[in-house]
Amino acid sequence: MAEPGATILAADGVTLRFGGVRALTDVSFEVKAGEVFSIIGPNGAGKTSMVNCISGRYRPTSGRIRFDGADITRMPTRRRAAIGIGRTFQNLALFGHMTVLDNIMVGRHHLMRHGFLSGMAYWFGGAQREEIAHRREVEEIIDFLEIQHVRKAPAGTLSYGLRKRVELARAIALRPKLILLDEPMAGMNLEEKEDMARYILDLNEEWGMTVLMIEHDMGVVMDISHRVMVLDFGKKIAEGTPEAVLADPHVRRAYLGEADEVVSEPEEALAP
Amino acid sequence: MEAAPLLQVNNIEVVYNDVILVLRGLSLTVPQGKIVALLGANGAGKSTTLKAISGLLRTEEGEVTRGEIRFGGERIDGIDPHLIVRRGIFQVMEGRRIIADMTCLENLRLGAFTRSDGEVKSDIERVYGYFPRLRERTGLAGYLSGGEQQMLAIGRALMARPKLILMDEPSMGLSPLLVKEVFGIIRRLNEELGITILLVEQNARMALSVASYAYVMEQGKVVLDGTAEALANNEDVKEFYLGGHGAERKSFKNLKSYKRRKRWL
Amino acid sequence: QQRIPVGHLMDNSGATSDVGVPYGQGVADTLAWVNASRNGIGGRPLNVLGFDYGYQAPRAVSQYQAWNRDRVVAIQGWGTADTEALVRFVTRDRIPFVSGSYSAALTDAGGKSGRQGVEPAPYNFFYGPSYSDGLRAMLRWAAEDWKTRGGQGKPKYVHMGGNHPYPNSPKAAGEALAAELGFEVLPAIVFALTPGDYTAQCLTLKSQGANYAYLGNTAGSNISVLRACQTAGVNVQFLGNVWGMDENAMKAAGAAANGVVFPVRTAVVWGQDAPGMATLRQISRISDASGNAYRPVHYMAGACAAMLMVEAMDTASASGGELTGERIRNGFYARQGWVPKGFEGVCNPSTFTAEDHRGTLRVGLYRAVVTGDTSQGSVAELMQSGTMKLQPVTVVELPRTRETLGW
Amino acid sequence: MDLAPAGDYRSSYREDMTIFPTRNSRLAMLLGLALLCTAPLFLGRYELGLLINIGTLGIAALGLNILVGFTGQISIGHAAFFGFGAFASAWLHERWHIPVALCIPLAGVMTALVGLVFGAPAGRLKGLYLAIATLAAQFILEDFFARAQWFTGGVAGRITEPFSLGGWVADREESYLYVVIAYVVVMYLAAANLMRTRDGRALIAVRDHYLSAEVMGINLAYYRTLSFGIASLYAGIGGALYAHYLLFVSVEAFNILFSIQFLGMVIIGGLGSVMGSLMGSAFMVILPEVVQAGADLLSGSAIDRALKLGASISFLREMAVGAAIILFLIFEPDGLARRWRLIKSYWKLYPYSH
Amino acid sequence: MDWTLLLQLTLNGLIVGALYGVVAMSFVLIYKASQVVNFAQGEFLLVGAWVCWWMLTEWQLPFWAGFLLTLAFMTLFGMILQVVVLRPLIGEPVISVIMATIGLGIFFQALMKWIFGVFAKPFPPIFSTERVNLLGLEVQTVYLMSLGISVLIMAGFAWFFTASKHGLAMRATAFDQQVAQSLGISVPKVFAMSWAISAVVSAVAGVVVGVVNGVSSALSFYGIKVFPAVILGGLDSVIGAVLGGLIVGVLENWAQYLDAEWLNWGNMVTIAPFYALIIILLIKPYGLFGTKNIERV
Ligand SMILES: Nc1ncnc2c1ncn2[C@@H]1O[C@H](COP(=O)(O)OP(=O)(O)OP(=O)(O)O)[C@@H](O)[C@H]1O
Ligand SMILES: Nc1ncnc2c1ncn2[C@@H]1O[C@H](COP(=O)(O)OP(=O)(O)OP(=O)(O)O)[C@@H](O)[C@H]1O
Ligand SMILES: [Mg+2]
Ligand SMILES: [Mg+2]
Repeated sequence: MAEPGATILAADGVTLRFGGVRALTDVSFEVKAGEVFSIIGPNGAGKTSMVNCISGRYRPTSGRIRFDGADITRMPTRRRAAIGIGRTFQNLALFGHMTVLDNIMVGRHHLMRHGFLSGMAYWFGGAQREEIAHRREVEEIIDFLEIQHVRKAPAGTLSYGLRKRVELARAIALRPKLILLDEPMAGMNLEEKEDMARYILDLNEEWGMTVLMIEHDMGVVMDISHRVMVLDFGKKIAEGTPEAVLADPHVRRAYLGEADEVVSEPEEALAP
Repeated sequence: MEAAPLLQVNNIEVVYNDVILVLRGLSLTVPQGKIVALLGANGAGKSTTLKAISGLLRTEEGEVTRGEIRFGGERIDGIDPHLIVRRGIFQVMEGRRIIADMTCLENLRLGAFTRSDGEVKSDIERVYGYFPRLRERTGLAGYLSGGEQQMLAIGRALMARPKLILMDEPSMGLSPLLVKEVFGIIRRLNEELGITILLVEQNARMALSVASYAYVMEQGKVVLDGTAEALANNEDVKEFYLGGHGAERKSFKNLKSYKRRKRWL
Repeated sequence: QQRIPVGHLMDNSGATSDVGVPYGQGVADTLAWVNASRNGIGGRPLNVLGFDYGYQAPRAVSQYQAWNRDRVVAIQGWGTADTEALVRFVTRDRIPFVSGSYSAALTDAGGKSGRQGVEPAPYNFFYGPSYSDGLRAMLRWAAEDWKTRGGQGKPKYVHMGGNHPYPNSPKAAGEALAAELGFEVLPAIVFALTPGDYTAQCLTLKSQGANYAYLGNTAGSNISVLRACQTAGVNVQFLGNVWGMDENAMKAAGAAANGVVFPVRTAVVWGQDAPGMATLRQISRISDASGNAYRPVHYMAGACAAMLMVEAMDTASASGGELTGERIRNGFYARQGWVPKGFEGVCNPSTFTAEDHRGTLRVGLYRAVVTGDTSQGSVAELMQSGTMKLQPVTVVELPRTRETLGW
Repeated sequence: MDLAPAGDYRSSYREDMTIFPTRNSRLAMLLGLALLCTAPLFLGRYELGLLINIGTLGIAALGLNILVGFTGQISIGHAAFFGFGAFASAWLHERWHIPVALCIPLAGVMTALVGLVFGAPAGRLKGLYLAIATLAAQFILEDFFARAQWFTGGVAGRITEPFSLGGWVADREESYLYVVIAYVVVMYLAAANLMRTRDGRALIAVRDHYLSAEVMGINLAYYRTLSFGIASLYAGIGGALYAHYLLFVSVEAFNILFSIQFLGMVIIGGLGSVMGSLMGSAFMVILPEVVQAGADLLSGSAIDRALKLGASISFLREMAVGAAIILFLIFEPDGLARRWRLIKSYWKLYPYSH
Repeated sequence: MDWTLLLQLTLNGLIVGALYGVVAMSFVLIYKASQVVNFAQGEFLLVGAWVCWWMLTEWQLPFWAGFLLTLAFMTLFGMILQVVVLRPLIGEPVISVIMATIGLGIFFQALMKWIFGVFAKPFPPIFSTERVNLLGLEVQTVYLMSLGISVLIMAGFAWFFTASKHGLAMRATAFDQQVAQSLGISVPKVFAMSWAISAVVSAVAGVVVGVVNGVSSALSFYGIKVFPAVILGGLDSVIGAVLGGLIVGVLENWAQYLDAEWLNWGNMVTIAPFYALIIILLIKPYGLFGTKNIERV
């Protein structure tokens, strides 16, 4: 594990093109170990694309991505779980027909060793012992995220907020060093956002995970992130502490609109 | 009110899969030419209410088991959704459900499916007027960003020339700028075209800023209603939906482990 | 009185059901008639256990095992693949098996031919010339025909049929004799056992310039070939397998069937007269009370095949004692030039010996003649009016040599 | 819904993860097995034969269910793999004189290898495209069977030898039944185990959401291919068992209709249900017999004469299969396994149910 | 090399391929509208051809009357199938729906054999000039007409999907039924319509083939041939279906040529399309013209 404060993730001139569309243009940034790093920006700015590049869903057209000292630009997606990158999705991507428990157990996949042959001979090859050991870990995560009551429910039947939480649990189960959260609070009410914010902070502070988060709720972004990067039309337009970024006129124009509600009084917005 | 309201929902009950009771005696009224907001926690039944009105409930094994829904004085509960569209109610569904493997233009043309007049072309132009960037996106709609998709979904609704648009969380997942833009457009639609809108939102602040009247739902019932202004000044609404304001705004960073969860119920 | 269990394997639904249905009907009617007219064998009625196996050998094998459990004493069989698969079982279980397959490989009763892949088949019998012998007869006729027609150079011969034990059965024997008789043997053409579009095959046939083509399949798919070849303008003399042509097929193929030469196993066809026809008409009434049905050649052959088994059982039962498979088999050897009683002039004489199960080497060739539109009217009407005719061509007597046994 | 009794008194993870979650279900299973083992005492050969068929087909159907129900990859060529197992076992014995008892698992392995070869494109193909590729595999394999004289005996097929183990020859239903039961038990337990371990979960994850499965570190191509391998292993063993029961194998049996029947078994039993596979195959084996029995009952009656039931019994059987599939899909889309669970929970709550 | 044979086989391939194309199109129609892979497409040909045969021979109707009645019957037939069998399955997994169509296929295949027997039956002669000579190849006039009909149907389909409102509605329904309903589209109507059209178009092909080759259960094999065709073309592309059909038709005939000239294996003509299918899928997993699923996370 990288020292706190050392660079854990570094994007270097990442460019991503889809035919004519330039989703990302020459984006460079660094994330330090132990940080909560947020990416904000207008819709279609390329935030999800950036996360997809890091998690391996997309391959950058050019540029490089380094993680924990190694170049992962061309590393297959599935190997990134093992080196410590976990993520959640903007639109829920749970295994709908599996129970919550199994969903989270899938997160342990790369940490488990038993294959199908020894799995079929469950009692004899040690597969059972391994299952139980991992089950213990998973139950811890379940306790942490307070989803005990739905442990055996199929993930597809849960309410939106719970599903988001299960997705987070599954990502945590990977034991990632870096966790990528794509709009973890979209569609949540205030109360759920508060819960989610607490989990993210705990993950960061107590579990020591580095967090890279995309979020549109400026309140959340301001409050919990250490540093913020702003993308617009695939280009990085600002980076720095939340306060500094929000003060940037370019950001205010491109992303927040002229008047900034987060800072100013809400009454004016309520005027009919 | 003087004139009969455009939409009237009287004491409806909605049941999913014959067992899950979601709405328990919900009533609300949407007057002609106004924007009415419907607020509420996750799972309160806001989307369900909209689907009950538009008839889409049935595609999800849901059913209105009690009460009635009247549109322009006529009962519409129990009518097939495609017929309800023809009567002038159009729902913009949660999560920008555009047809991903069609172009923007085709999506817009589909919006006019129920129409057979010759003004489809000029209406498309009008939509482009509201959302200039849709004109530039000539590829498949599936590759649009979230905000663009939301614009397309609203544009598609306009194509049907509805009397009432039901909007389900139009701001979900949009950047602050776009949220403003979308709400600006909602207001313009209402002012310029006189379209009545029933708006479901998590972003209470924005919703109350455009609506003239609002309802707050909890667990399938209306627990609070009033003019937008009145609600915006209600202490409970402030605490639970607006998150306090100004200096009192709680920071997400310093959340107390104990929170007041009790509501009106 | 306990009934005698007898198995009857039919194809009423599979690839060969076009001819399987009339043949199976003939067998079934005859056995029913034996029960009805003389109360079965030695006073014990037959319990005929019919099974439609859809021309799938594995299903036949599985059904055979069921019958074996039911202790059947004899079986009326059908296809080549299944009969060849069952040979070992019936030999082991000593159950006489009267097959609808005339594969020459099944005639080597003593297993003395020493041919590769030919197993002794002491319990297998069939009525009529083997496929190979039928083809040999047609080739001999074709060689003559080529001369009388004044053909120039070597006539070209081609074998056509599905890749299946049944069409394959006489392939090597036919090609060998054709070469011997001075034919040029062309590469075989494959077409499936089911009806279909065989234009491509016909175009190939045409470009090969074949003069004589053997159709190894059953009527249904042969019709498709005949029609496609007519359309493609192929000019070739078709030689049909014994199952390859009949009255139904002539109606279905129309003018395309005109001129096909094929072996017929009975001495007469329906509508002609012979002493035995009265019996056959009685049998026909079992499944057709009106007595108006036209019975194609396969029905009549089925009756003859069934009667061989019945008379062999008669013999076994007449000598007293239990009706075992072994004794029934011996019943097949009891007669020379064997024509079942009451079927004179219909069934051709057969002779079986413990070494040689080629019942006959006498092959009667007929020509299908179609002179008009066959789409209107029933087969009976068409035969009556002469729009369709079965015209005797010649009778070929093949020598009973050891070399051709089992081949 | 759940098999567990109302109160949850399991106290360790180990107990929470058993295949048979209640003592009663375990007892019932053992009792059922004991009953099967004594079946030759009270059932005739015909019925035993049906049981054997249910067992052999049930093993193969389970393989297909792992492929379709768990991994979500539709295969319309399962019968070809079943056939490959049958031929492989016959060939191993005839060509290499390996004892039949050994040939059966070896044939399973050989089929698994072939399955891996055909499954390799599965890493790239999705959904219907894959389904149709398996349809092609069905035809190509059938063609291979008809052509590969050395391996299959060509179109004429091959005679196989009965199962024997140290002098004990299982050439009758009474004895062969035990061979089949042993295989069914082992293969079903193995599948149930597989599904509660790492690779089993990975298979389902690939089905439910392959993009996020990949992010979880799951190798999509590997698991897509692996599920073909496992399915073929089951098919191969089922086929080999079939070959040594029927004592004859021929290409004709392994046609597309048979493949479809396997799919029918899986659907009727319940997609993604281990025990359902066995129920589905039982249904598919027994249904035609019932139709036949029905036609036999009617034989000679006026209905029989009017509809020519006797001569068209094959068509009726086929129609029954088609209709059964459709009716099941409409009225019992989750399969027999679910119906069975409902019945069980009904009795568990008796007399308080409903 | 035997050039005339090759040429004739190619021509024959195009003629047959056009028919495959028509059947493939009607298959794609259902797929596009309802995402249902119809394994009973071949049985549509079968039922259509038998019904027409019945009207012409048993009722002794003139051809055009029998033909029109057949089309009317098939419209009903398609709609009823959709309403009775497929509508209850809306929302079930793909495999269930596939199985339902397979079940339908088995059922009707057997039913037709039961009613009409296993023998191929000829149509009464319909046209006076039954053949013309084309490049030395005798071609049935019905085949040429079918070629014409095919082209017409193809053009109709192309227009329907890209320009007409109902075509768009069909595509929308295929993508998301709930959304389609929210747009005012009657999903049940769209489905019934697609099945009806598909049944009718297939029946036309069935009658054409029946007139040429006679009616028999072999017609249902067109339903299987459709798969290589649509895979070559891409499951959801109308143009792809047409091209796929033509390619399969020609390919078969070339395979026959290869076989006759050199290989002498015998059945390349039936198996070749499936080899082609596998090879194409290995190179292009979505066929030649199929649209790739949009996968955004
Ligand atoms: N697979 C793809 N193919 C083509 N274009 C794509 C693809 N994925 C993304 N894009 C394009 O790339 C741009 C950036 O998309 P991206 O999803 O990264 O935006 P985003 O910043 O996450 O927006 P949002 O906040 O709405 O989620 C968009 O214009 C989008 O249309
Ligand atoms: N198709 C369905 N079947 C069963 N239950 C459903 C269905 N759709 C919604 N529900 C349940 O109905 C309740 C209300 O759901 P609804 O979607 O109307 O809430 P909402 O107020 O729109 O919430 P959100 O803010 O999350 O969109 C929830 O508890 C949900 O679980
Ligand atoms: Mg995004
Ligand atoms: Mg909602």
